[in-house]
Amino acid sequence: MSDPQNWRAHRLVAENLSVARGGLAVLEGIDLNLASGAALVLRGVNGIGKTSLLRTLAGLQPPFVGVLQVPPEDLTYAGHADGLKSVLSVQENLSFWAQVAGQTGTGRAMAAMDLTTLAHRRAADLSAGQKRRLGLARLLVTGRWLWLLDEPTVSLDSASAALFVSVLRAHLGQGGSAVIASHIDLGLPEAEVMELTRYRALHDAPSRGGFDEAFT
Amino acid sequence: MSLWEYANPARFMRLTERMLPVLGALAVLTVLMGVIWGFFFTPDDYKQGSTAKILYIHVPSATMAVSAWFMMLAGSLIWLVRRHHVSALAAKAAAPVGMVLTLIGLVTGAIWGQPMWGTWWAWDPRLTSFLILFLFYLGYIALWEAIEDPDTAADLTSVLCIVGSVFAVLSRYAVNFWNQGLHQGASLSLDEKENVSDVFWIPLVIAIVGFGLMFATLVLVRTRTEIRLRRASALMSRQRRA
Amino acid sequence: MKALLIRDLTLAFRAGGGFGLALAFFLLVAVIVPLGVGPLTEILGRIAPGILWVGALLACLLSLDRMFALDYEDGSLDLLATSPMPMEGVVGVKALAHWLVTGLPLTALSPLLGLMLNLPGPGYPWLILSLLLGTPALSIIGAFGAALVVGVKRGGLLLSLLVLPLYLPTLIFGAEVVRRGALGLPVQTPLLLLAAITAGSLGLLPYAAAAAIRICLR
Amino acid sequence: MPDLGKYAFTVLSAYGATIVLLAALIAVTWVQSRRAKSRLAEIEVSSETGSV
Repeated sequence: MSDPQNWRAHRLVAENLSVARGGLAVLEGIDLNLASGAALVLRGVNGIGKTSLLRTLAGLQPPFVGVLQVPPEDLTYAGHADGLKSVLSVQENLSFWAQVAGQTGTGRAMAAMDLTTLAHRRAADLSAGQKRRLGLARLLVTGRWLWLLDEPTVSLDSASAALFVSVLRAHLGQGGSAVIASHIDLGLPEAEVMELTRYRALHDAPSRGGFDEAFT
Repeated sequence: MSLWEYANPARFMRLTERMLPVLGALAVLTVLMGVIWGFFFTPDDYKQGSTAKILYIHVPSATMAVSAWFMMLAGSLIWLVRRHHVSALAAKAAAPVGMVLTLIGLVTGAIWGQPMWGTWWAWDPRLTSFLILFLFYLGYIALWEAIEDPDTAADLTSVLCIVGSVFAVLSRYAVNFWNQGLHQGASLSLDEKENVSDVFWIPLVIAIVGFGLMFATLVLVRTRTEIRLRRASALMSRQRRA
Repeated sequence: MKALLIRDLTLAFRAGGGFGLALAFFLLVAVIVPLGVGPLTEILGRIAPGILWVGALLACLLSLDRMFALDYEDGSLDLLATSPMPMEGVVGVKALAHWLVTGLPLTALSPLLGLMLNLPGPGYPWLILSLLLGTPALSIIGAFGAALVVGVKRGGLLLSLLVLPLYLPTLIFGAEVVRRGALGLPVQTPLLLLAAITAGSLGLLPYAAAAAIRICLR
Repeated sequence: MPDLGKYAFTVLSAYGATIVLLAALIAVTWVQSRRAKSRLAEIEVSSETGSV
């Protein structure tokens, strides 16, 4: 179970990991070793496979090749969509995800992401930036060790982005970890940066199912 | 060398390349032999008159329509357990063939029943079951068509095929149950094979074997088509990335 | 699990949630059929069991495509899949929520529609019992169908094509219970078979549906 | 041609329907096979390095 007391022992390990999209490897030979309290920023042009890699780490898709070790049930994923229900209020959305994660209490998360004054507003009536902040507040209420974030600062203004980075830093300080796909510089100098271009799968990397061989 | 190595697409293509002409010729030969024998050289049935000649197309196509579904089930299971792409593609290839054979079974069954029932369609349990089987084929094919990613489509159609098989069997019994007492005796049972004598039986068996060979030929040709298309799209996505 | 059930029910009852649509549709079927068939009470009474069951089945079908598609579009399904909640449980809860907002109210409304269709007196308890036993199967089978088409855009029609054949055994036994009940015949056999289908579907289909969703999310 | 008696139309229409359906299936299978063959040939040529 997720108790920050145990986080110090957690580790995300990947060996020779390949990631596929549509049955074709897009990234290969990735080795990861993420300790407690560390953050990793994934860089690379659009379409290189950042999202596929994050979804693989999240366990949503199986590794194409390689071994992946993640502490079970101690991660949370934030994709492009925030998983919000527009007819539910900020408070209702947040407490739902807290309960799903087996946690209680949403006050701290709302305060951290500056949502307290919006608590009873319906998600439908939030601006894009406010929605994103709500989506990121969800990370806090789940109380998981590893955050897998796909472009977390999209549609955030610079003040909100800075707020998010401070929240992220607090998470790391507690022993939490994060893998973040991001175009822009987050202002998180302590994070290790991984340039994915180096791992781009070669043109003739094998695809699934043995359709690489000509038939005649 | 194990049987599973034929699950490699290139090896499968090479093997079937050699097999197909022989198989196709055998299929044409036996189908023609069974059907011509049945149509021209069997006497009329004492009860059903010349309509008994429909037997030689109805029974083989109905038999193969059901067998085709079982083949798809086997293909789906092999795909889910061993992830052999040829197996999934063979299941996909068999579906339209099975569907047309089901349709033939339905049409010939309805035509056969017409003189007995005085109507072109009666909710005879057997016909109804085949109508339901036809719906299952439709759904299976539609699901293949609807999903873009081929591996996802193979997975989902396999799950549908397994669950569908259970429900198809349930429907078969449900329909028998539902219909009991509605046509009591008045209906023509298409299942009076017990008193069929050798005169009818031998050409019928030949026709069934022929339809089986024809089914195998068509499925092989269609599987080869699917494999080619898969390789073509694999090459395409490689080109797009280069 | 409880949180998910409460959220789904809340969503169904809030504006735009679609609660009541299925009921209205069910009512509509009971109005349309006599208008098409003619007002002869004797004929209506004879076909009432079938109409009520077909109506309930179509009403269930109506709201199926929302079951997972909405959660898929807004990203909730990804988040649920990475949460500690097992996907089988998610499917089960979703089907339960669907049953609570369609199957159960349909069952409650059915005697009224039976009245309108002149269902013979002895049929009423069997109508309620058969719907109570059979509609959970409709919800869980529907959840399986909805799971298959989660990733398909505009999957509504495809969903009907996939789910309707799977509904047939339930329909046949359910309507048979009511028909026999209305005629005062013994209903034990179809009732037991209906219960068996429901129990089997509830026991096995959540696994198939969860597998389908995991495949769709890849 | 055997004497089909009063059921001639029934029997012949059953055979006719079967032949039409089977012919359609075989035709579709054949056309699809041809198309796949030429499509693949085209792509194989345009990606000379494609085959490993």
